[in-house]
Amino acid sequence: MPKDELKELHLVGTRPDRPDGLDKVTGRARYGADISAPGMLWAAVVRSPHAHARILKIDSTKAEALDGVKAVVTRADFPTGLTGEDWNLQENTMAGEVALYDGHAVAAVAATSALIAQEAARLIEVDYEVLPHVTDVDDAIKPDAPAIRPGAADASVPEGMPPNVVRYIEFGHGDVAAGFDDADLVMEKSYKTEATHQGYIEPHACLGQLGEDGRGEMWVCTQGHWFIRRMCTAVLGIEAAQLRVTPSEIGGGFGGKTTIFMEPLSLALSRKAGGRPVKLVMSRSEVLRATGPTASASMDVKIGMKKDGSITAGRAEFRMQGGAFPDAPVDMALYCAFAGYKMPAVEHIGYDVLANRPKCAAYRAPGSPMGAFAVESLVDEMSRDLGLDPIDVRLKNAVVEGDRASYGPKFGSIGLVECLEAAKAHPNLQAPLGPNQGRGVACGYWFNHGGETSVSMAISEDGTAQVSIGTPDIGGLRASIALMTAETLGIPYEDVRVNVVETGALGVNEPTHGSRATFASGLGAVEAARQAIGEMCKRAANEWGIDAEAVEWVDGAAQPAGPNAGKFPPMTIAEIAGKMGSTGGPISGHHESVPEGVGASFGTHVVDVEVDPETGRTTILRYLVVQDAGRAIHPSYVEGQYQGGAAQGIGWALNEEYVYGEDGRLQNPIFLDYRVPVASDLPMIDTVIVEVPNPGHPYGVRGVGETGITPPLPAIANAIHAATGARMRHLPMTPAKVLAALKA
Amino acid sequence: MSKIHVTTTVNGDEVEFLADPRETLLDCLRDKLGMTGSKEGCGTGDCGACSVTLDGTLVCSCLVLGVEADGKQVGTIEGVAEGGVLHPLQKKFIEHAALQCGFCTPGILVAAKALLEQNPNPTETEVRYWLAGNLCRCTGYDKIVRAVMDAAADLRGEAA
Amino acid sequence: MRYHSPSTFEDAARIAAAAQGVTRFLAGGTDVLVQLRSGHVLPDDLIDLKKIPGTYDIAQTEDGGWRIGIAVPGAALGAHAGLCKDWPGVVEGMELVGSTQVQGRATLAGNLCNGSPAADSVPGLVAAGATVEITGPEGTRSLPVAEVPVGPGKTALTAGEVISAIVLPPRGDKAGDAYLRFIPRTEMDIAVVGAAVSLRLDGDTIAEARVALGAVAPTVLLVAEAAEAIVGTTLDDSAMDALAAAASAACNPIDDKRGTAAFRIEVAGVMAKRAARIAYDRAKGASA
Amino acid sequence: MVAVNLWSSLTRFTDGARVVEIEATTVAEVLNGLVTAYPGLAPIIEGGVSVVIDGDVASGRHTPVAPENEVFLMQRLKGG
Repeated sequence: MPKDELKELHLVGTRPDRPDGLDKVTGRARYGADISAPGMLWAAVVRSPHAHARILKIDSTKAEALDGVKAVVTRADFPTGLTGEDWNLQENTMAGEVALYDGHAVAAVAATSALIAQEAARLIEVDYEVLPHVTDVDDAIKPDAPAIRPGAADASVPEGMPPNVVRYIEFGHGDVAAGFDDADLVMEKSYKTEATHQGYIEPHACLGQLGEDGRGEMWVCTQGHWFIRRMCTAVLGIEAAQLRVTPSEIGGGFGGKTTIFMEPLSLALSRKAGGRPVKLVMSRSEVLRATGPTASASMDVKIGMKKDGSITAGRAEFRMQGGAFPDAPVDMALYCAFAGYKMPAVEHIGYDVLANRPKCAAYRAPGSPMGAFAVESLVDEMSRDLGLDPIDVRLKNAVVEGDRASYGPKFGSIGLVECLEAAKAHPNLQAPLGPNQGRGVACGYWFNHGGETSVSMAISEDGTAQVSIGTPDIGGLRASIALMTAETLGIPYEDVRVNVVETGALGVNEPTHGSRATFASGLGAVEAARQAIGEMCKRAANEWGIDAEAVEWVDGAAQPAGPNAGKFPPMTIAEIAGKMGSTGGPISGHHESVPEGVGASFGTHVVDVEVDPETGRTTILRYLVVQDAGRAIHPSYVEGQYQGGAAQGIGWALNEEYVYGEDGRLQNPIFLDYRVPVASDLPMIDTVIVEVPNPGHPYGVRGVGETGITPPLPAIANAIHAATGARMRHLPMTPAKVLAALKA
Repeated sequence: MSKIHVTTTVNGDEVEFLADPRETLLDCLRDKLGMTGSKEGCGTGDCGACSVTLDGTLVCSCLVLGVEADGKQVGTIEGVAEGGVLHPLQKKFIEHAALQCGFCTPGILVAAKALLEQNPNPTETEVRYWLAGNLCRCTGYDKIVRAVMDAAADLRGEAA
Repeated sequence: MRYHSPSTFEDAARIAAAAQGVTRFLAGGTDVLVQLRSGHVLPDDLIDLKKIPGTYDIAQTEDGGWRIGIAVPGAALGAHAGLCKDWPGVVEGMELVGSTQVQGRATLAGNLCNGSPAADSVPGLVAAGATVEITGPEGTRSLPVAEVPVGPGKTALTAGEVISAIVLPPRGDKAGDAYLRFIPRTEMDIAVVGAAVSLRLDGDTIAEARVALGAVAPTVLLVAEAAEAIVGTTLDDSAMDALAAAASAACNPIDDKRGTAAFRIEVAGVMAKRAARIAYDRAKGASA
Repeated sequence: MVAVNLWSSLTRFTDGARVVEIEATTVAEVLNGLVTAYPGLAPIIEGGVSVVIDGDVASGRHTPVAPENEVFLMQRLKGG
């Protein structure tokens, strides 16, 4: 939208209290495990202790004999004949013939108390035939690796590839060989990243009820309850509309709560227990062992650069394992890897590889951090070799509107250059650095996503408004939706109540993922409000006896316009709403769409670190996030996304990783050993919100949720190099790895 | 398995429940008393979401047995606001957008309140180390630390 | 599971000695409850020691040392001015265990009895020459802390025996101690390497020293060679190098999820040097 | 005719062509036309793809396309 119109905004861009704040600071907000139902049972899950094992026999006799046990389910209680992703989901929910990873569910039990359910789970005896396993991506892609699921490869995989390659992709443009020939410096390096977990503090929890008539209810913490409904009903073979899913407040998701893991088990147990509701809450170790971490990656990158820093060609070959199912985000990683650069010639090759690990799920800009780690590290290395400033090299090659993206299409409006310029101008870049200290820079990218969206808005009798959205609020969404709705209607922020409603109350919505909720549900709320405004103008016109076209909406009131201007006093929303029953009935607005014009988001991070030369430990001294938000609806929560994304990226860079033993078991399934950053690990995280409005949204919004996790990985590696001269190419950059590199 | 009768005081109110000795104080608060404000994020004392005070000492309620609460004073998030009036920490958390998903928030508020009661003027470093056992995965801690410092200033009667 | 809350250590020992199945004592509970909830250890009898009078007390002994009750949590140690003045290294070791919340519960006795080679409070106690008082079916006995752990998860306590107090010797003049550990984060980790140094000066020269290392062998190590490296010196650079070399040489660590053996060996020397410097400064009067 | 840019590993199914001409006025016609012309693409397209028109991911099968549009076939985009 035009800049002068943005200046007229009263509410968008302000920082009011979030509407759910009071419930959340008083402990009243109800999350996944916080609800109970009359007659409720508690469930526990039996999980495979083996990375790969054939299930020979499951004997639940002893468990079923225990007082208080009401139902035991195994795969035999699920329908057969599923195919494609539905089959993958079912197989991951509960193992069939073979347990595919440490933690894979093999049976579940419901009982009258949690303690009885846990005891019963220990009494279920499972006979396994242990099979050879593989967990590392480079081992898994070897031709002689244990074949995890023969025949799982899709049509993209040419004949003759190793047995665990299930997807293959190759794309690019230009003459790569000529590009390398044309370069003054060509460098090729290999990089590796380990799997990490979203690490949301709320474990998965649900309360499911399913009668023999096929009707059911579910209360669940999720990023997307229609996804839960579709997946649960597919896995269980029941009709979608018969399952009503209500989202609880959600204690973090970051992509990990966009799919199902154990939710169908509560429904299957309920059905078997005569329809009694069943509560199922994961422990932290179950979350780490058996939900959806991100992929681990092994990557080769080659770049050609001229002496002036201009990039002539690039090549990336990425191998990723996303567990025992095809879904590693290798395609996304490749799309994002060179996205910030004008690439005259580029070649991408990707392998999606199976390994005996849990089925990966999305994690904040899935794939992008790994790709950026490799490419942004190498660009930094080459810039330094050529004696060039790393920000200037990025500016020299930065894509702008109309440029062809490395992955093919042309970019619309984007703000990469603006981010780089803002970073360059920030005072953090002038901060002096001492011994063993260094500064690193990197950029990151995420596409953003539209997705199925359905929003309803209704005007109340007193002129206040309620908005029904279907995207769960994880980080302040209701505040943003209320701001946009109130702005559009011209009423106070406090007069709008936004409700995240259950599946029975709206059309299908995709989850809060892909940085889409503020963009898509916000767009829907604005369109719904505009629809209601049209209706209110019509009602006013009828009262005044003039044409509806001759009425305009100004500051929350209908007023005559054009030739009728000034003929009648404005009619406020409260006046119109108060008479709605006698002027045509309820006034509401609806919006259904799959919005286009999402507006991609670039960001630039600058980090200063200090490395202890005797222990290899890295301390973050200063951190700056600059990112294009298009338009910040509630700037505090935009900053919050930036800071949270950076913190997760810092954890990924330094200490977080899935550690598997020789036995294929996860060695660190608790927060003591899966090391997410704690408060004392981090400094304040400085933010700059760049605003290059997105023409695809009525208020210029770009999603901001995901991009922020991407740059920290390479930025910190680059800073460690600047501080020590050691180039770290394998994440996480633990003290042991850094110290070894310093001694090398 | 015989259960044990426990009488304890939660946020000033005397309450009673029957506890299996294997059940934690967190289990008892949530499932027997319906006080679900305290959260379980890990069950191993590593995340702090279940923070409560026990006779005035900050503890993880997942690392206390329900039967150990007999005769003691328990303070939970539900008791931080008194008579419907928010504690300055609660107000500042909303004002500073110091929460996103809000799941860690009850534990952080209980922990921060315990800090300010013994140290009314903490430095940023002191706040960060005191709260190191309260994991937050959404915020990167920046706004949390600011909110705690600002609430401390408020409680000291200083302008922020 | 049967829950017992005896009112004397003798009763506690009697209950434990008579128990048939898995028995655990409950002091702070920060390890026992984790094991219980994860299903790793499912006790048949759980004996809560905190109702025994005196278990929360910190008392000066007649000879000027300290007797610490087995239920005293880390937070109470840190709040005790006299103890912090005498044995800051012991206190800081305990205060590194877990979070503020865990500090409200976790105890020296529990940290010791858990038997982890990485227990943060143990090297400080060993360097200090602390002893434990043990009550068992046969009466009470005393044992140096250094002799309590006999392997990962294993202690020298026999069936029915329970630690009934921790005893620190008198500190005396011109002495100081310190404990440092290495962890990848700043808090909330298990030590990858821990080093405690306790020393006494004669003028500027170190007259006595004890150096203990954690997480670098199956049990805590008291490294005589490391102490010898600094005794008779003013902690000059060559003494520091000799200390580091002796500390590293004493290590017998494993590779595990928390760190590699090579890293532990290297960093043990670094931590020992840094802890020695702090202990030395404290002995010269620097406040903790 | 609409020129559809494919990712290069799909050239196995298109006799080596990276850009293929399809008679189409909508996304659905693009996808159906691709399968008709190159049956080997059927499982790939059924598995889920994104059609990007002038830099924007098309919202659905009925989104119009014209010869002047730049059309790219990409793997299905999603997010966390």
